[in-house]
Amino acid sequence: MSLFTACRSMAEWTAEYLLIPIFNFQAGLFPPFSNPAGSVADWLGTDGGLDTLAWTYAVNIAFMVGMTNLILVIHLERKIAARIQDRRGPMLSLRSLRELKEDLAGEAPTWKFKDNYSGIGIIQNLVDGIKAITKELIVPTKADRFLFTMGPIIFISSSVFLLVLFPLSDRFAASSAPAGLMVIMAAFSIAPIGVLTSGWASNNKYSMIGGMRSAAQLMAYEIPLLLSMAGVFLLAGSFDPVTIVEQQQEGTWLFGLPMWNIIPQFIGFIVFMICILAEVERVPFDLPEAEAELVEGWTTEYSGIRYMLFLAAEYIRGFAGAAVATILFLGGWAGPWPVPPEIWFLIKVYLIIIFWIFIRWSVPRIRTDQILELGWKKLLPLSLINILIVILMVEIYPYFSNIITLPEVF
Amino acid sequence: MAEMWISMGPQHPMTHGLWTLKVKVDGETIVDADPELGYLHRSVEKMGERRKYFMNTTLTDRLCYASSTTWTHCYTHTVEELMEVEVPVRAQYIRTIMLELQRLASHLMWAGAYMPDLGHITGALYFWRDRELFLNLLELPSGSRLLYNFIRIGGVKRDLPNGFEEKTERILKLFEQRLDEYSDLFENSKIFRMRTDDVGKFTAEQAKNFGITGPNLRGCGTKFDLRKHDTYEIYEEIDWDISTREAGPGYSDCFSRYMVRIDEMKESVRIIRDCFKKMPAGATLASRIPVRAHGEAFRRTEDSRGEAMMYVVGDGSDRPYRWKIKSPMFTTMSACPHYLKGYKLADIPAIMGSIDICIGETDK
Amino acid sequence: MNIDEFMQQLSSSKGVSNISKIRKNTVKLDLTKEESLDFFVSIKSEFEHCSLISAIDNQPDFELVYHFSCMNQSIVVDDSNCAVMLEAHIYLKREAPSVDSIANIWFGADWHEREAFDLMGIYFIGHPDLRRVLLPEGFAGHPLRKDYVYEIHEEEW
Amino acid sequence: MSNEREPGLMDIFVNPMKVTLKQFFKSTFGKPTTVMYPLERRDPPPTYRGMNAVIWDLCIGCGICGEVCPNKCLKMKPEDLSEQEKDRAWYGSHLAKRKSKAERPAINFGHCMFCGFCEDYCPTGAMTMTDFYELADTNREGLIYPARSMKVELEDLPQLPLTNYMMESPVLDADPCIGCSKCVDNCPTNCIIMDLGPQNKTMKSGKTRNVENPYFDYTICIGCSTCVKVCPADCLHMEPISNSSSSGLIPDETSQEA
Repeated sequence: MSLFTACRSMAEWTAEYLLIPIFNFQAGLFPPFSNPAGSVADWLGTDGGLDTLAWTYAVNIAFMVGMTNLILVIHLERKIAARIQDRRGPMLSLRSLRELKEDLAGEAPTWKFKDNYSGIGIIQNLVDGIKAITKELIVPTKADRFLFTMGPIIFISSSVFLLVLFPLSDRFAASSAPAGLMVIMAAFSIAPIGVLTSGWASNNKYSMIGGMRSAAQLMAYEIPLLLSMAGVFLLAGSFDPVTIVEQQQEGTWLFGLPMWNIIPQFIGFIVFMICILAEVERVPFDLPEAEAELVEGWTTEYSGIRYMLFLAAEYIRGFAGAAVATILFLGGWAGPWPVPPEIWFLIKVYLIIIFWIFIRWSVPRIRTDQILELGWKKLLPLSLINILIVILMVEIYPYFSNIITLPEVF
Repeated sequence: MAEMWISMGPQHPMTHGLWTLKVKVDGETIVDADPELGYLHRSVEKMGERRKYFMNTTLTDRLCYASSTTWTHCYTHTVEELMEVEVPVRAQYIRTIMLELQRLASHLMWAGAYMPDLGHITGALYFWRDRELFLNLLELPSGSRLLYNFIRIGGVKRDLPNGFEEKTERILKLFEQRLDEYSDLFENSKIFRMRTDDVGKFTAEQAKNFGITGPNLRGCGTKFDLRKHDTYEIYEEIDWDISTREAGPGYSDCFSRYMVRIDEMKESVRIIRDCFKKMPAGATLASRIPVRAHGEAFRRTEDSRGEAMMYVVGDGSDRPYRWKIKSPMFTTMSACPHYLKGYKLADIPAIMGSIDICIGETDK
Repeated sequence: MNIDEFMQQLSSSKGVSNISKIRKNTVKLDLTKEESLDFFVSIKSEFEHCSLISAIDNQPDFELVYHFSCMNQSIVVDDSNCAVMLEAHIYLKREAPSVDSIANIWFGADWHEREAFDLMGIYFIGHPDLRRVLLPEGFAGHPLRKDYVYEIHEEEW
Repeated sequence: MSNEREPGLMDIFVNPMKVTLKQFFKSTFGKPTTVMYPLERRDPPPTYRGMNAVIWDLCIGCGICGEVCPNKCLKMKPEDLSEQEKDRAWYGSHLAKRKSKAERPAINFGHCMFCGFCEDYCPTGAMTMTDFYELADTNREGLIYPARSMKVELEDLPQLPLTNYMMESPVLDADPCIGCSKCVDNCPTNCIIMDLGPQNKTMKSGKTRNVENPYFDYTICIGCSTCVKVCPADCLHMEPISNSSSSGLIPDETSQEA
């Protein structure tokens, strides 16, 4: 039972027992509105109405999963970074907050925690979120108000959109488009437009340079990224994540281990990992917001929840990037039986994210000209070599030649 | 993008203090630069004219919060020359130990501040963690963690406490071990080398003309260190070498300046060990310390950032008539348009960080 | 060249008087304002580093003290590797104190001269960019002069 | 000297990651370096320069601490001493007896920079610095500590000799002295006595008489220069102690002459 069918049956149930009676009741109660309310009730009875309702549920569930993951990713980043740097990281827990409240309520407020104070500090993310929401949204006087507001909307909506596009398993997917990965990559490349927009609209030189760098980086890395994915598409003969994952289970190599794409297409994997790091703008490729020279890059002028959502969206993009890497090269949700496939998928995604976190806190940032040089002069040829290797493999091994077909889209 | 002026500072992550660097960029390439100072000007020289000679050590402590002992030493050294005070030998040894510990702390402070400039936050915390070790050491005799006020006119405030040598040796061992460990994280790291190699070059000839001194000059391969060439305290009795390194024939880049400082830290460890070996017993404060002085005195010492110079004129009262401070960073920063031109915008933090700016001493 | 030979050589220069050795490696001399630029050009080859320019308000007149250091060991003190310094004093009149700029000879003197102009009000003729360096533009007066009037703010408590 | 090498392929991120991974495991399964501040505190060394504490029984109210304070954040404030406090005062608290009000230091910690000069230059060792450093307050007035709030009492007082750390002592220019004995009244250590001077002096009224001149006991003079400040005739000035031993108590010949 896939996620969508579950949502569909849930939609049927809620429509029949909850929504249609409510709308009918409304239609009876307020005669002037009887027509619209009644027609909504009628529409919910149809197939199209139920599908729409089911989609709403599916998207919401995917969004919830994504957002929960987001908090986990941010927390992992904070804790691992802290441990790498010989710190403790956030330690705030609900209990310590309560004790603090008790302390503050007393006559003479003391900031001394109780001795048994401890916590893993995941609440720190919520606290930061609350803080960001309560802050003032500042728009610079000479900024382009419309574009200044549109920038975050483009960036954040395109990033959140990513969450519904990739499946957690073959049965847990909000959407199952035949060109799924193409849509994901398209959604990925919307965000730099938002970056450019907000960078330009901020009327700040740092923001503008940040936006420009983002655009240049997109240009340099989008092409090798897609070329490195092309090898996978050639092998699977499809853009559909489910097909790609299934294809990776077919072959075996040493000790009967599945022949995931990372084995035959190791060059492609390396190129993809570098490019996706640049795509989601993490260290060492976080040039658009290089804080040493550009203060905060294109987010310099943003405040409050807008800034927070920018940060959150970057983590969502990081999560989505890791998910794409898992689907393409690491066998997706495939894994030994006792663990459900969704968990396998998340384990792999989190391993990649932890790897990225380690890279982020181990290396400095690369310079603009070097990043462009790397993209155009090294990664582009490498990704072409990867395609060449795939084609040669297909020619040499009969196993591969059986399955190579052109994707359905063409 | 057309050419435009970007004003970096006074509040900017690159500045390490309060100053403004106006850069003219063509796209990402720097065409021109104009440094501006004065945001942290406290008029230390004028303040010093109102205070007695011995009180000014609190001002010199605050010239550079990263290396306060070296500045205080430079001042007391000059005033001792003015007042013709003989410093006891043991006090000289203690001073040398404190100076070298301070140099270590200052270089670690610089290294820690340099890493975020390159986007490497972990490096900052590693180096600052090690700096804490030396701050703990400096705290033991002086009683303060940052502004020690330990070196006094005529000697030092008090003798080293019991067990100081063992504690120092333990920390030095740990520090050497960690410094070896870091070599993979920093100087051998490919991306670190990409950011620092062939960036911010100047030749030794240029450096001397610009007035650049200290580790930045030694980064050009010039063997010039005031601890050897205009020796003071007991540096000539100690066994150590001047650490130099050059990126190419006679010029330096960010990486060679980084390596010179790393090597200098290792030399400082050597000096401290040798000092403990040779330290005699005795008094730590001169028996005769005048409060009034007449005449003029000029001394220069090797600060952690270059040549610190002080020129004190006394008119017979208990306050200096004129007190002139020369900060090595003052002239080094004045030349920054020369070694910034032609590099990328992202190189500004890498270059300005590598020369080890301290605005406190520059703005006085 | 030994430092004593150097001192002898100096004594033949124009505008130089009162040559003395104040430390084993420091030569002190007085210069006249008019001959200063020629003298500084002539010592550039030995003293490639302009260390410090300090201005002193001697009430009523001003005194400029130049410190140069020799880094290339062209002048030595006996057989040690001690670096030689030159200390040159120039005395200026109180009214419109001015002297030739040496910023074109030593770049390192650039900001020292700006600082002396800023805090002591000494004009350097021929300086490429004589602005205030530490104090803001439009600041009135030169605070390191002894006749500068300032308020002492003391908080009552 | 340093173990640098030309970076290779492994040095892009594998070798740096080895270092961070090692540290990660070290601080995950061990104890991180950071201190959880309100719970754990590092012990300051015994020499630590924290908030000041004044041993009132040793304090003689000489005001040297205010004199040497570079920030002038320390002022002598008149305090009423109780009988018990007067009894316990080891140095007899000369000022307290004469003026019925003794002066004790009060500190504005908003201006204090903890340089420790007040502790070092205190001639009796009454001024000490504790290892207490949590002085933050919500308003500026809260940082002004009155003299009594810094009072500490010790069970057994250290019997230290009076030490002249100022390296100067007063010298009389006998001629203008008018014999008013203000210096005697204000001397915190009682080191001045008035006696007949060496020469006669012509008064305004035309009479000539031998006025009393102050004589200093330099073994207990602390060089606070209070006498110089209160002298109405400007007949005293401070001169450095030329031949001082470590305690700095023996004045030179010329000083004794006065």
